[in-house]
Amino acid sequence: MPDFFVTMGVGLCILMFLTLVRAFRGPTAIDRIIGVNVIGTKTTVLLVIIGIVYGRVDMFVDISLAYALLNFIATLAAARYFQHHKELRETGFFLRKRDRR
Amino acid sequence: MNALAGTFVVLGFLFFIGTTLGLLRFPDFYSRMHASGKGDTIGAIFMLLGLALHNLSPFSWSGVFVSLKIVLILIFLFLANPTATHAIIDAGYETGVKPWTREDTP
Amino acid sequence: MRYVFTFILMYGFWVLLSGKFDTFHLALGFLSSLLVSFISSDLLFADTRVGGRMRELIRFIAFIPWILKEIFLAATHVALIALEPNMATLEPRLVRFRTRLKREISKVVFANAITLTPGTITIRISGDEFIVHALTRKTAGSLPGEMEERIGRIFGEF
Amino acid sequence: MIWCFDFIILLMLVTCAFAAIWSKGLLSAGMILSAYSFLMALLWTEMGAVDVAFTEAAVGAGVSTVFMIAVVYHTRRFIQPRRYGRMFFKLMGLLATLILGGLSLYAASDFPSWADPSEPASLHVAPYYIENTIRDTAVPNVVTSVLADYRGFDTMFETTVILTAGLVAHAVLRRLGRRRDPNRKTNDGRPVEAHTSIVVQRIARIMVPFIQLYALYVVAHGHHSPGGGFQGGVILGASFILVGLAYNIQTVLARFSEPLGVLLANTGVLLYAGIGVACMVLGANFLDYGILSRVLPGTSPVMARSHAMLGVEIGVAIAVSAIMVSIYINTASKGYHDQGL
Repeated sequence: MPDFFVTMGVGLCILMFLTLVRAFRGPTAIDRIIGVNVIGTKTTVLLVIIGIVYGRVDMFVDISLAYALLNFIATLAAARYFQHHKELRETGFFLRKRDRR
Repeated sequence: MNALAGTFVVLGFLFFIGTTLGLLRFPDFYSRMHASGKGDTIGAIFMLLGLALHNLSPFSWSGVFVSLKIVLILIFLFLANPTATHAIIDAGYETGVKPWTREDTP
Repeated sequence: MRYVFTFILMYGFWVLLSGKFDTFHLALGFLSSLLVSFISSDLLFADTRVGGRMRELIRFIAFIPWILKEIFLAATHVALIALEPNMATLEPRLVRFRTRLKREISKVVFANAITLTPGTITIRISGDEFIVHALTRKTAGSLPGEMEERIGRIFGEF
Repeated sequence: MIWCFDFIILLMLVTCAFAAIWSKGLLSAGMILSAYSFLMALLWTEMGAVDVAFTEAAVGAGVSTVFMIAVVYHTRRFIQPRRYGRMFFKLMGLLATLILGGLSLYAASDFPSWADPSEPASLHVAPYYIENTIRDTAVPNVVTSVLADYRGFDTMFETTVILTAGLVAHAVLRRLGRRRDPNRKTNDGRPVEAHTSIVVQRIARIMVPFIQLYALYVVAHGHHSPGGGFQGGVILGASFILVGLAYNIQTVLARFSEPLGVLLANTGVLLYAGIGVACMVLGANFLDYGILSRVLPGTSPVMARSHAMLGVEIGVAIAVSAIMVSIYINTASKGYHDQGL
């Protein structure tokens, strides 16, 4: 059974890497925020998996719970930044190339 | 019990794969939010349920408490994830991102 | 009244987290729950009439299996779209509609339920109007639908 | 099989670091650093450093990203290309990096190799701590007993450093006696305060009490599980930051006013030092908790050390949470304490 969980964990790591690709490529900063949010959820799960692999879930589950409670604070801050930003409309940063005038 | 836990974990993993593919392939950020908002929540729920079940299998009272904590993680993710999705998509709408529509493709 | 309810809720949460039943830790939990219910009980319960909430809570718990089933269908749906070779069924659109729900909590539950179920995400709530992003034509047609009815019944509106 | 974890996470970390440097937008760099912190926490857990991982989790997810975004909120988001001397500055940067990197590599060759059983630290100090913690202090978590008891002096000054950071942020950023027009508009004619959806507000209100209780749980159970004063304090501060993000800064100030914050930050450090002074008054060394059994009713010297550690942790938690909230309010509102992120 531990081998099964290690495989799952490594698989989740690979998925995280693919998600990071989205976070790096953008194209907009909002896409990066989505990427980071998804990575946060995957981290929460991965911490529990590592705990099971090491046989000390009671230690690791606390960290995971902290992530579950706090992960959306950063997302919320980023969203609030975008709720209100002066430069975006002026530069047309968010529009696709052919929509820019 | 172990087989059930394994099934749940694999199911969650499949949903995570769906999320990641959607995140990479969808054309605009609104539809990417669909992938991350739903696929991620359900993937995490299934995986954590599987892990909680697995943790019960040599039965002990401390194990029950750890499983309950995993269920708590699940509940908080269930509350927080759609809210985060909503906050991001609201912010994107506010900044004036135009949704991609079928007519746009040449 | 809401102090008492927050305290009970917080103490339950503490026992769940702690899992230790010696006097020292239970006393610490008592003090912590007292502190939290003193600082932020007005956050958890907006109005002071807490008693009538229990029935809503029970109905809400009964609602959870149904919503889980819907989320499962939704996630499968999105995953299948992501797996299609050229994503032919993908026809994103914005939908606006008015809701009949009045109370804030039921609007919030409705918005999160929309976000979690087939191909739709709540973008904005302004007053009664919901703006929703739908992923395909079929899902766009199904709003507000059965879910509004069910949530209205939970929170005693219809 | 475990090396797969190591390999992929390290690869992702390096990619993250490069991406953060390359990215032109400050906000994008901030978000990528947030992902970096997630990966770092995973790496710490995977190496078994659970307490460090917890700190990384609390700080990275709760406060540091919010601080970065709050700072970017008040600066220009994109890097302005420099007009002159670009090549020169780049070459100087390269030179400085090469020299520093070479020196660090040179210094690193003196370190014992990772997890070497014959290095001095694992021959003398670490075995003593591991063998004697339960006998000396009755605390199962060695990290807590090392931080709060054996090395209590270091931790006290670390708390003082945090207090100094908070005071400096306050001194540099706070603008006393000046007010901004509350009805002012941004360039495109919208009100300055961002609107927040009722969904976010309601869910934040449900989450905040649970986050606070969780923070207190982390402080109280530092003896048995990962966590302790610092992590709990950061999480407690993050709960107030969440209130600020869901509503506005006024709401936070109504609960956590500025004088209260300053008072609490100093009280925390004073509590820590006060326990040390109490030991001196009773005739032992500074921070030698065992003597406190004379004051605490019904405790042996061992249990007195355990309880005094809890007191110290509570002091750290009070100070850290007050400072985190104060830094957030100051950076988010540019020191005006009216509106902001």
